[in-house]
Amino acid sequence: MRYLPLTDEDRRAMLARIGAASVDDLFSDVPAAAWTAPEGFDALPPHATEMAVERQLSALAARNVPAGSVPCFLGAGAYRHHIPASVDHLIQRGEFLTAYTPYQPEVSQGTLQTLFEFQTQVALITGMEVANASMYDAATGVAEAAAMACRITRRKHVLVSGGVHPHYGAVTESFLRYTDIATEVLDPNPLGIEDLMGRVSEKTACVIVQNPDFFGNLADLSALAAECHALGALLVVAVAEPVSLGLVTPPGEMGADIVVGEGHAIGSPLNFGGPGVGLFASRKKFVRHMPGRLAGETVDEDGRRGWVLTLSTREQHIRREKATSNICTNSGLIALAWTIHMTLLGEAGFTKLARLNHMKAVEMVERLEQVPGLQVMTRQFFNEVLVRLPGHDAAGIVETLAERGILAGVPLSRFHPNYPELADALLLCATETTETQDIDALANALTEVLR
Amino acid sequence: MRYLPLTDEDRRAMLARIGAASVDDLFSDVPAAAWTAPEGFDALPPHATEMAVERQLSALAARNVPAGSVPCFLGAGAYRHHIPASVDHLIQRGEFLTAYTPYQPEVSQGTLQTLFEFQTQVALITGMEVANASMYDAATGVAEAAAMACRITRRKHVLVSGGVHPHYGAVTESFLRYTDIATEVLDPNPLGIEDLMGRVSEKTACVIVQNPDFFGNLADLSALAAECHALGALLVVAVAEPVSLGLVTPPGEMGADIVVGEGHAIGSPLNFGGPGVGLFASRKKFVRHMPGRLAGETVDEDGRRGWVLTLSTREQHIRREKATSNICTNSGLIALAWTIHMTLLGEAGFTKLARLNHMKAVEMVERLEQVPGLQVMTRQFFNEVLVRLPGHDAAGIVETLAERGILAGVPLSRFHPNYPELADALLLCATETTETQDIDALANALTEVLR
Amino acid sequence: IEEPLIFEQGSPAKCGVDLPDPADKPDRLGGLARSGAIGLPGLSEPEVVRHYTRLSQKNYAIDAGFYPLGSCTMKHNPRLNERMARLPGFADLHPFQPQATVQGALAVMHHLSDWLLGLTGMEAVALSPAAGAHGELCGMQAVRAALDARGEDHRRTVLVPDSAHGTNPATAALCGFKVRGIPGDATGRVDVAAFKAALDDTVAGVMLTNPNTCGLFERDMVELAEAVHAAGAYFYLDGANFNAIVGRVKIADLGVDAMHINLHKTFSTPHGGGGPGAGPTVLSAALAPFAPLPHVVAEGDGVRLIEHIEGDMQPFGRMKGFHGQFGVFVRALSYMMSLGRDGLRQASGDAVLNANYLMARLGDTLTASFEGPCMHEALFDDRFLKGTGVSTLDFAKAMIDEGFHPMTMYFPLVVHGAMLMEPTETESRETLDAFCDAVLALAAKARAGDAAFFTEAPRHTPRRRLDETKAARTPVLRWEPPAPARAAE
Amino acid sequence: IEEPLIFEQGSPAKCGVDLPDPADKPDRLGGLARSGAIGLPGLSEPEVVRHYTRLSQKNYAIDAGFYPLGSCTMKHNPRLNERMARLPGFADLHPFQPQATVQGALAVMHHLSDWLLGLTGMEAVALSPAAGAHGELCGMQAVRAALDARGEDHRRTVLVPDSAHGTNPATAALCGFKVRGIPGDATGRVDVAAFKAALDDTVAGVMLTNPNTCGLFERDMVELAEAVHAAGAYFYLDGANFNAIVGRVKIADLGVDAMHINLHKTFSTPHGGGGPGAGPTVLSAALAPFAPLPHVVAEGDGVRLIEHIEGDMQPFGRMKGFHGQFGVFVRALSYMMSLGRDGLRQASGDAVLNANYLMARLGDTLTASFEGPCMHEALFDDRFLKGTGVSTLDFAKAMIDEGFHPMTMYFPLVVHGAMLMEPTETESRETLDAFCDAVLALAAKARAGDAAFFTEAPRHTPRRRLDETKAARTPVLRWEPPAPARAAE
Repeated sequence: MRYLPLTDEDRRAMLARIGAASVDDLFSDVPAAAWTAPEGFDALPPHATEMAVERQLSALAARNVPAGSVPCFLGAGAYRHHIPASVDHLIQRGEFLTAYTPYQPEVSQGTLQTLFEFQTQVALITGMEVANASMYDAATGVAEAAAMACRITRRKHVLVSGGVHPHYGAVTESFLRYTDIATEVLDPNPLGIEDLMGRVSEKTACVIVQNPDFFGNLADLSALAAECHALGALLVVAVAEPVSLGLVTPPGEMGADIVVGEGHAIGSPLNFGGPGVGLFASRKKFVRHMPGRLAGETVDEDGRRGWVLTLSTREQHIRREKATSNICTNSGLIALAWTIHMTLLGEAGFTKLARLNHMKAVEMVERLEQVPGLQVMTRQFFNEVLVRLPGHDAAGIVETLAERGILAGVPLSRFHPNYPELADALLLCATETTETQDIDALANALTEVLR
Repeated sequence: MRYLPLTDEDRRAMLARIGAASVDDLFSDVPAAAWTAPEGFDALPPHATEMAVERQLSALAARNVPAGSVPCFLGAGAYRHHIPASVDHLIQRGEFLTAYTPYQPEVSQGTLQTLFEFQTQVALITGMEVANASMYDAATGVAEAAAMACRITRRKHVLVSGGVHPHYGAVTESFLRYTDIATEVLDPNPLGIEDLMGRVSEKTACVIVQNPDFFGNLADLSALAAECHALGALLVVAVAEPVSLGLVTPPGEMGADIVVGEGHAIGSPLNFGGPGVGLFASRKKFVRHMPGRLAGETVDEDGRRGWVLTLSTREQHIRREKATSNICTNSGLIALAWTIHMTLLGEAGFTKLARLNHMKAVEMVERLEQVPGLQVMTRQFFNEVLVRLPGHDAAGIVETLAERGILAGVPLSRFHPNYPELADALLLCATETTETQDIDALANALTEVLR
Repeated sequence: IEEPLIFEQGSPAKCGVDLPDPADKPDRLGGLARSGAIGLPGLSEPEVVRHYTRLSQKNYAIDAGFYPLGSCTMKHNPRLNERMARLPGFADLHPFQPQATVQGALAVMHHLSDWLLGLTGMEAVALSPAAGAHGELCGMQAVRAALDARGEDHRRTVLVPDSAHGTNPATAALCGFKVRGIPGDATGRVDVAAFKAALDDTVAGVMLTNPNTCGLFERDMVELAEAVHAAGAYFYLDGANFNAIVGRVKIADLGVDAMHINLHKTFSTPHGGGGPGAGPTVLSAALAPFAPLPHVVAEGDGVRLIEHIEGDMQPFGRMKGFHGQFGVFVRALSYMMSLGRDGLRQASGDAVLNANYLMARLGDTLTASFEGPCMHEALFDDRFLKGTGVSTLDFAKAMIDEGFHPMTMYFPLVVHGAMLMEPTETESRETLDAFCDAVLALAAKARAGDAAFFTEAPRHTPRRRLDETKAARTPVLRWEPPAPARAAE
Repeated sequence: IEEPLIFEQGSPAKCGVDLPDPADKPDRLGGLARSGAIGLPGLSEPEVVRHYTRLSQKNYAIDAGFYPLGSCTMKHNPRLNERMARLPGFADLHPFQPQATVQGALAVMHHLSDWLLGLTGMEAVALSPAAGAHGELCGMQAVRAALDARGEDHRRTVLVPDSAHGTNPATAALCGFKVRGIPGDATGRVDVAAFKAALDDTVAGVMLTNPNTCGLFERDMVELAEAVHAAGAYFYLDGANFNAIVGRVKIADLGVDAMHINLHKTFSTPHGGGGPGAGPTVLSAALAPFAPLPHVVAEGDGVRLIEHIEGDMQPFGRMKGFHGQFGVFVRALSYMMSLGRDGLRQASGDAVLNANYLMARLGDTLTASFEGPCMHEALFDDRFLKGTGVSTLDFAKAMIDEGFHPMTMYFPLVVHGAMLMEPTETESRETLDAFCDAVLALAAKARAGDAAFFTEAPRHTPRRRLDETKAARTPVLRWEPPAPARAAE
């Protein structure tokens, strides 16, 4: 078998050195009761050639419709951007791909310096002072941010806006369910209108909002931040589309205390939604309450600048049940892809990419506003908007258009099946990969099916 | 522009340091007459984004039918094998991909050791004593072998069997056309029958044969080798399908003096026929007459084993018009892919792969022998055979089957349009990638169209 | 060769990506446009490629050498898996495409589930946890949900052996449990008497690692599980060391209620310098109803993704945005298909054989902490260094100069100066021998009194030992522009 | 870290590839089955990946640092080009598929032709030559064919400047020509008077490199070409240095009859440690009829590949199996499309600017061989090392220890101890400055009398200086099993 270097001769010689008669003898501590193949085991196939595996998996892949093979307007937390070929080339270098967490800094300076660059980039674009070396994704990052806010404020109430991605809300609720923290997730608010200010109190640990929100609305959060701070609460801002930070006022400038972002859209393909990378930034004074790894600058014995993982006394492998989080493995490679793509973009490219996305969305909206029977609901947006198709089931429309080779957005009913009033609502997104002809195809098809 | 690191500010500062007013000033030696854009220049497109180039080239690629997407029976010098994913991963490492010819051995030991491994592998499988570090491809390798044989024997007549790949013959003729060497290429001999022995004389520098020949026939070359040697001529053997050497008696054991092979089939995809890699091996005593680069073992100042390019006094950059060849750039990366694939295969894998190819071909032949109106002409073969479709134009049949999604071999008329007696002849090949269902599809379709 | 930070290179005028010019339409940002520069640097593509190539060259990795880091299962990462994960039909799928357009992807998830259930004999699997610790959380939240369903809110204690990974107590705490430690016995295993004595009706569950972190199989596991169940509690098995027993041990028959499986360890998806991984959690019939969303179920010819509560399912919630670590699933499935049931069994056998070979070759010189055959890891402590002035850390750093990644140091905590070595099955006997030769030579050197050789190691690395205290005392966690440049802003 | 040869590793029982078992049918080999073992080693996949990863780490490369190797145009290799060449619609095409099934591939060849003709203003292009020297052969064989067509068999001399690449005379010899050298003048260019004096009716053609190998533009090129044509001969331009003038100079108007274009230099397809490249040759109207087969021609909506003589074409033959270096064509086209006509012009400007910047910064310390602005290469000789005991070779080896690949040494032959530096346009000013700082520091060190520092260099490389004499005197060109093992066979 191609991955196993031992030969039968090796095995014999090694067993002799060990003084065991067989490999099975080495498993003598395993109770007889469990020393059998489980049911189902024999149904599993035996080893297969690389050629066969490639053929079978390629056949499965061929049963899917790649988003890039058709006009695609899906967003809702996962955004399709063009990734330069050098990103994937670099992350596949064995020295990055097949290394472990950089616990031995002398032979991990590559990964560590990259994480330090990542942290700086995340801090810069979010307008925050510090950032960690990544979380699993934004959803778990939001949950960790809520817990962190409770640690900082010593309060036990978390308020989640109805404009936060439903998955972020659900994961936060689940994550905190069995702690002594109460999580209140407000109803979805497609128009961006809800009375958060009126609900913050002196018991609130944090208010969690998203910008642009799940429905595409952009908001000025400054007043909310001031209100939170006046009441001793923290403002946590989630960013689902990191490209927006190239054009929109960053949360840090609006007064956010913790910013959580989903980073997959920069550097990584959609991958059916995972793995992603959680961006996690905060004010500097909160850093010892942060979950996750941190790379920090230091010097070596010869006085040369270098990097190490630091402040690990917050982490589970040191503090065990008193740790800030149980997170261990994170998203190193996706963070690396993010960093390389961000470095390729740089100041000029990142801001231009953001403007390009916005202008594509403006073009899409202008065209959709001409479709009879369709209402664009979102007034101020980055690259995604909510539309209504009064009298139509948005999910049905999406399926009809999929049969015609158009991936026509995400129906809200996928997240909120129990809100009949949202059944006609559809999220539509444009990015730099959206062509005018794609927009025309969408608008024409919608015009037809809405007739 | 993404590949150009200089900024306008850099350019200004650098021009100032140089003392030039503009970049154009640096071109002041260019005559005014040529200092204009050529016709056609303005019709060339301006720079394009990576996204746009990817889209345009992908659209062109989509206009082709990949051989692996349909049952494919094409050979005729280009063989489709499965390549392990690690081969392509490794050759894309920047340290291999973006290095130059290893002229500075202290910082090129990776490439040099690999070439030494390549030379050894080539020598072993051909049964020869030494091999060089690669030629462009087999066709140019055969031409160089002919010239080398003339240098060694100081004779001027080259005899090329009609069983040699028509491209090898044509390239050899072209290559030697303007030298004082006469090249005689015999007529195609689909049944492997021709009187080479009777044509060798004391004026013959070399006889060039192929095994298996272009029509798939396997031959024992020992008697021919003896005859050549008796008359002071050399025997040059071409191998178009290197996988055959895992199962068939190697040319070296049959008495070949020079062996030339096409290596692309191991390690590289088809690539529409190029780039390939010419394998080139000979008896040790002829090494100073060899064309191309050689890596050799030596020691460094500290006595440690290392490798260098050697015997370069044969080469053009030292000997100029007296060089053994004008070859400079060769096929380093394709040779690397070959070496890695061969190393993955090893003794066990290489011989098994060869047997697997042969058995697939036997299966194909057994099935084709049942197709009415089809005659299998080749009696002893490795993985390719010639069939006849009496009364039919093979090229037309192939086009018909292509429309049905089967790449049904190569019609001989593609090479020999002026031999009407070959119009019904078709070359068919099977490899380890050929499935029983592919063979069934071919046989069924042929049965239908030959009805 | 020194490599500056990207912030110390280039100029904001440079860009490594060409983009078309945006249309010049009025924006719809509602006045929320960013003002001022972000402060990102600008580099051309050649500079970026070179920068990250050079940084990569400062890393050690499996591709480059032996990486016997205990508890981390650093095995070969086949490139086939990378190629498969990059097929456009997998990599370029949006998570919210209509399900009819992603049937192949849902089939991948379903096949993966079948493999994990077939290999463990368990009842159900939750695919969505993102990593091992996340899988632990899944399992323990399922325990909590089951207890809540039973109305047993007095059960709030979780027993965790002292040798456990730190993630175990941290996870238990996240589920609102109190952690009670269980000591080990002289054989390196859980003290059965102490364990049983701790079982009362306040106990919600037990988190055990098996093979444990001392590299030993908890041979009383079935007895322990029976006691746990008899006490009305649940048995969580930390599957971090599943690589030692995959294809050989029926997890269900050990009495397990939940176990996470690190796809990035046992099933060889690359660690990537710290992730991503995936930690699917298999569940017993008792816990299966509480599995988090989403689920995948075969229906007719296809597979359906269930994202909301249906029928009588009682999920404790959702653990992850979208549908889990799909890209990792593809890689793991590709690996499982390649090795097959027979290959996985061979792999665990070879992993254990390799560890015992290290134990046999090193055990006479280094001090093995416990007796008997080990599983896939060999544990030593620092008694052999006593009086040499060389610490476990020093010894590890000296190994780096010999061309090897060190073993895990100072873990598990239950032995002094621990050295935990996990060779995995993808290392050859030649590599193991070269490693043992080097370690034995170092041990001889240490005992010969050459302490300075160790305390000054490593010497041949891009950096020598780094000052971790300084890093923690005055944390510098991001680049800041130098003061004069800031003033000029 | 030492890395043994594959033949010194593994065992024949190991295999890095799994294959299905062949059917067990009677063979049809006619008794020609191989007997006995081949002698190949056996390694598992993990061992192979590690072996070649470690070997790669012993190489210097553009991705890792500055590579100012004169005459080699070591520029950035965009990974986009690699990705495009690997699209199954390009990589997985058999050369003899019916043409209807490869229209996209033939369109690639046709687009590439359009680019090369558009950039040179020439009449026709032969795509099939495999490399620069092969392209030279193409051009000179076309010259020979044209002469033969004219019946001028007395023209058998080719003029080649003394500064030419060795491939030029070697190529001329292959075409049955005698080579006559032409000296250079004091400005580093061809001596016009000597050149004209050599032109008589035995001259078949001239092979000139422009920009020449001294890094200078042959400013009298048009005059020379007119003289060549007046003498009834043909003008071959060696296009190795096309990168200096692409997008700026109309090759046709220089009076050129044939020029090869190294796609792997000017158009950035990677060198791969020694190839593959591609050397398409553009031809004037006078030589176009003699272009070798195959040709690609647009017909209707499609493109047709012509593999045999049609109509009045008079090809001198065929240069290459199949249809040329298609994989290289895709990469070059991807690069041309990316830079576009404006980008290519910018690139040649930047390449020349960078070279002149090196000249400006180094010219006061190192000895520039000739005056005036250079093109894309800066040529120095070893006068500045006179009396220091340091040779050009020593100086080059010391550069390696500074982290840079050396420049080209001892070429061109027309100056003493030549150092030819070609920075290319893809290097930043920061890199050039770092390089110049290092070179100037080395020059100061050499003149300060520290010769040993140079003669002992390099020190920090996988190997120190290698014994090339030993390698050539007693050539060891392949691994042989050690004697005892052989006896045991």
